[in-house]
Amino acid sequence: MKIDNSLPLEYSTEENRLKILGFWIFLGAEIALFSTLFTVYFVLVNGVGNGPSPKDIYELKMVLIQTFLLLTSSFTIGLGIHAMRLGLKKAMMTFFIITLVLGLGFLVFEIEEFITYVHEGATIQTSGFLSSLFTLLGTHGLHVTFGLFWGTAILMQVKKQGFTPETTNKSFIFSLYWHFLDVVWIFIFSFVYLKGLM
Amino acid sequence: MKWDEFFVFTHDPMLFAAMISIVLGGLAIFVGLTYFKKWGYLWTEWLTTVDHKRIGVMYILVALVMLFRGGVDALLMRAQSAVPENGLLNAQHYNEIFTTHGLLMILFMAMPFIIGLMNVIIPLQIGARDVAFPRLNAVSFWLFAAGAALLNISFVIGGSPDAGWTAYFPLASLEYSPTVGNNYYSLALQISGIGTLMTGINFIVTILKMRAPGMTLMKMPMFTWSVLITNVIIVFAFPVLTVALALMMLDRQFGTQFFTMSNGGMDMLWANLFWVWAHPEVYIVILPAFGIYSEIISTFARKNLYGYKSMVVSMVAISLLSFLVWAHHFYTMGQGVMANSIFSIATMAIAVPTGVKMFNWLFTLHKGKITFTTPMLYSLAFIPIFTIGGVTGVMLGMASADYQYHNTMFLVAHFHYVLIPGTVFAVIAGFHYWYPKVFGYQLNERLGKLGFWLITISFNVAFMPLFILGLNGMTRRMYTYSEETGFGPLNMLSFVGALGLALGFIVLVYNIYWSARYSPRDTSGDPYDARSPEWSTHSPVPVYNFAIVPTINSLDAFWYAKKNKAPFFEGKYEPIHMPSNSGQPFLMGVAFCFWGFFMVFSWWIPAIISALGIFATMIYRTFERDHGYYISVEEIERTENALRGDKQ
Amino acid sequence: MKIKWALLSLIFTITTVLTGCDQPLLVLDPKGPQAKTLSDTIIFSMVIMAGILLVVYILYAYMLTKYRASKMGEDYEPPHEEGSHTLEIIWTLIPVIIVVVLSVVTVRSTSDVEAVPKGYEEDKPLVIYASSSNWKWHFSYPEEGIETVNYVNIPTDRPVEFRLYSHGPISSFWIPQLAGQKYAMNAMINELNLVADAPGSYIGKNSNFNGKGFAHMDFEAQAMTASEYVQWVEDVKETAPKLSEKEFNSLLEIDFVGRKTYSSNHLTFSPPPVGNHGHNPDEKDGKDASEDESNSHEEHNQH
Amino acid sequence: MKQLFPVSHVMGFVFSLVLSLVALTVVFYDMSYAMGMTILLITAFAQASVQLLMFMHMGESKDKVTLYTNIAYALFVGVFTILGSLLLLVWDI
Repeated sequence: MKIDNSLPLEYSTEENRLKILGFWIFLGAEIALFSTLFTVYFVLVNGVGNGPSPKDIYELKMVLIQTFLLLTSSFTIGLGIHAMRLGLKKAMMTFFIITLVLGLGFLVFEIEEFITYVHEGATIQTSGFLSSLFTLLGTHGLHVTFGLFWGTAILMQVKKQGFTPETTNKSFIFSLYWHFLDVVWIFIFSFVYLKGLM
Repeated sequence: MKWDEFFVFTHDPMLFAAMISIVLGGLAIFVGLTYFKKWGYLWTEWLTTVDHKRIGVMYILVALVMLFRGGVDALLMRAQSAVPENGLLNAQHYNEIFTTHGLLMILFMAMPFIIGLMNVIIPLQIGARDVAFPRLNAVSFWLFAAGAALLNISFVIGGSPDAGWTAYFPLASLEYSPTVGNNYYSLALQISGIGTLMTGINFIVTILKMRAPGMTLMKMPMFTWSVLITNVIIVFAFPVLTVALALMMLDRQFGTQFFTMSNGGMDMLWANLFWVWAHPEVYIVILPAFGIYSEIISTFARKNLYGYKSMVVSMVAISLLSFLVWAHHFYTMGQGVMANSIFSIATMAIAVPTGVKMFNWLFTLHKGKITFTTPMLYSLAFIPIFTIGGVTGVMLGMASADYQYHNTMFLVAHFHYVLIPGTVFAVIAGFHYWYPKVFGYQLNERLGKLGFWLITISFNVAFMPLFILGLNGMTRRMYTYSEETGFGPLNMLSFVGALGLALGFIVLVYNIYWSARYSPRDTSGDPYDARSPEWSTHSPVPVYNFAIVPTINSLDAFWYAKKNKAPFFEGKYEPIHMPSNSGQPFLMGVAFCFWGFFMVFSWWIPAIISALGIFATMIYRTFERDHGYYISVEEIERTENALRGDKQ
Repeated sequence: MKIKWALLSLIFTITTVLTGCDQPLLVLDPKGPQAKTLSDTIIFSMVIMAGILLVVYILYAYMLTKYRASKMGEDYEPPHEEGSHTLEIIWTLIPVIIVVVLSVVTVRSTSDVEAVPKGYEEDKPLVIYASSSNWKWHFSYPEEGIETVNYVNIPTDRPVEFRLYSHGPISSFWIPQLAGQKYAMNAMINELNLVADAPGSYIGKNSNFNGKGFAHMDFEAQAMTASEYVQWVEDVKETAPKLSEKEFNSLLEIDFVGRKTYSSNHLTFSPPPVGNHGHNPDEKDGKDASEDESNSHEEHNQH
Repeated sequence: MKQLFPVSHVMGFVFSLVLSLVALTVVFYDMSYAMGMTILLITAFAQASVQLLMFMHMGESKDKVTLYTNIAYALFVGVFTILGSLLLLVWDI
């Protein structure tokens, strides 16, 4: 395998470069996926039936906590990749662990939000609006959940093998995924919650 | 769920016979494999392969089987409509049959056939040793196969979907389609759709990053260009299908309110999402066909492709426009004149780049030296027939006129006039054209031409009458009609055409059998004196494709190398890195198939267990350390000498 | 040679079939201004398309006859041709012009057929609610206070405004000789304007697949002179039974039914959907509206 | 310690927090729908750009033209799907 030492380790082999490009294209597909979910939400947001409307259920405080947790986790994983490029394994792992903990925190608050909704009688079966809301948030939440498992698996490999072309490549791609989830959240935050409360 | 609902025991002798034949066929394969002790061979050489050529062959094999099944569906439909008040099929069977005909032909025949051809050819055409992600490629195939298996199981267990391949809500909702048929729809399409999305990513990266040195984008063969653009469409269109199917599943199995008739749901949203995906899907199956025709026409006219640049530009234009026209499938849904006009104009605009391509092909023939081989015949027949499909498409694109064509046989005739010459002719042409590359011998020309004439003439006999029936007010999807409508004679004519088409396909299959036994072997690797790089390597292609990666300095570089008697391959043999085989993709496909099946019946615990199986294969993959293997220089020399026919 | 024969025989079959029919094709035999507009549009587009086909076929025949390998001689080597800017611009521009022309025609004819037919704008339209359930059509005449099932009578030379909706899956309301089709859907009213020029009986049908009885879902649209129509309404009011809520609900349940006639309609107890695209602005409003037919519907359809 | 917190990353984080706060104004101040949507669109896309460019290093690889094209194509499809669906199903013109 040819290793190009002039590049960061995650870009150093041809295979790694292919994987990074491939993942970017996957993120393009993810944009299309979330755009469709947003389409569904925008079309159905007025379809409240006999259920509550957005203004009735959205709570700014919960949303702000989730937003802050996810924004910070996006920041820390960026720092993790920076540390990885400096070759600092311990720092990198610390930042990754902080990221995953923040992600877990986000999930806890999201689940709590869902439970509150359900207690208020707003379930995924209540109305077109709520079906689309839960599906949009749920798809994002599932991505975060998947990310937690994935990130843990990568951390285990970094711990065991150190920084190799493979592990750095995986970590870098994972960071792209995590940042992307933050981008999606920004749009949920703006066009679901803030627009709903406007 | 009661057992008699689970297994579809019907008193219909035809369906029962079909079921029995499926079971017997499966049993025969199983016994045969055991008897000839081929399980090991099957596992090591095929089920675990990551070789793009073999994956391509498997895609095409499945596509051919699906072509057979979809074709039988079509024959049954035409037979049922041949005479008024026919009792061959009842409404339920007819509805299931036209639904599965549509699904199978588009998603499990046309698309996999094309993906199969691109698997076999694209790496060869760009001078690469494999696709970018060989393992992912195998995963794509097995997910597709899992989806195909699931949809076909529906025929025997639980009942097939019966709400049309468009599955419009509320008809497809639990209330109006209470059988599990549409659960199969959502899950089978979902699983194979994920596989297709992965293919899309894989081929974009392959084409963008793995081209032979010197092959800039504007020096790529036209088929590669068309495949690149197709995969771009796949990557951005399939997520829409993923969402739509997920919502369908949620609505049917989890009680959500997306497409319901009360509580704020909206039935039209399904139609909207479906066509946001399904219109680009049409171009996914048409654009590679354009690429195949470009290759074949320029090969057998012995001339470079006319207007290469405008061909590329028009394909890019088509790919962008394909995302802007979906509403023309439901002009009659009651949106305003403004919305309909916008989508009308966008729709008709597609005719412009398509027309450009048409004239470019015609001018490729100009001053050429045309030989009428079987693939060339299909490509030439495509031009006049597809033009009929194209111009009727423009007619349908006019919103006002569509109020009279919508849902009629005119529409059915139109899309068959587009899809059969556009896609089916192309894959058959490509199949004949590239067959010697894969198997090392050509298909018989006489049988090929006989098949061609049968198929082309019968096609027109089968579908031309439908234009007239449509203008006479015959709607599609009617399982029966009365005598006084006067639809009888033309439907009978159409049935005769359908029989002819069936005969043509039988000749095609017989040709495969005949040629396998008697066709002379071709060792040159370049039987047509063709132009693009895939013809520069041996036939059949060695596992590493090219012993030395060629350097490309122009479009048709291989052609010019031959003409100038210059060497195409320069350099020394070097060890070649290859990916190793793996059973993980196959097992993942199996796990997906089980998961889908249990989900169809809402058996949650087995479904969760299968889902854990899927995750297990993923976890295995992330911890796996597989660096592939190297083929040594000596082995390359040995293989090359053997392929050149040198005796050792 | 074979291709030429195939093409010739093809053209021959088409012409014989097209001209051989005793009756003209339904869609091209309009009996009202809306269908006439559509028929004209279709024929206009067919002529243009035939022109395009002709150009392509002539070029195609020329290329195939002139440049066959058998005619070109052993050592003829085709030239390299990059393409020609002039030619490529020509065959881009001409289609663009054709598309522009067709676009103008489309936009104009679409707005024509969506509106009340020209010349009838001043007349008071006859409003008929056409709703589908399972595999039958209900026609409710709010002004006359009558209802029919599986047949509809309309006066000639008077604009008729069909308001379409469905009690179940999407269906498509289509009387080919009078107007183009439009979907009837559950939570939304679609409007279809038409006028019948000549008295007669026209085939009407659902053209959108909606389940196992779909093939049997047609109805008769009978156009009659104004006086005959008035007479018919009178007859119905005198002789037909009233439509009770119970009877209507049992009608909705069953799959098929023959013709029925009632001297009252279901709009009073089972109001049509209001609002747009499934989003009812206010449920209660809808109920009030249906009781007061004539003015409230006006605003519902002006969204 | 300092090398672990590069200025560009810290700036990016501060930026995204500030942009979130700006977006919040639509809830707390009374403004027209158009105004509110404009603010949300600008802040959301600005934040997304911060993530893509400063955190995800979109411009660093040799394939950056491909990456930009990819994102542009995805946005093209996404935006037109949303607008087209709204045009057909909600706005009703």
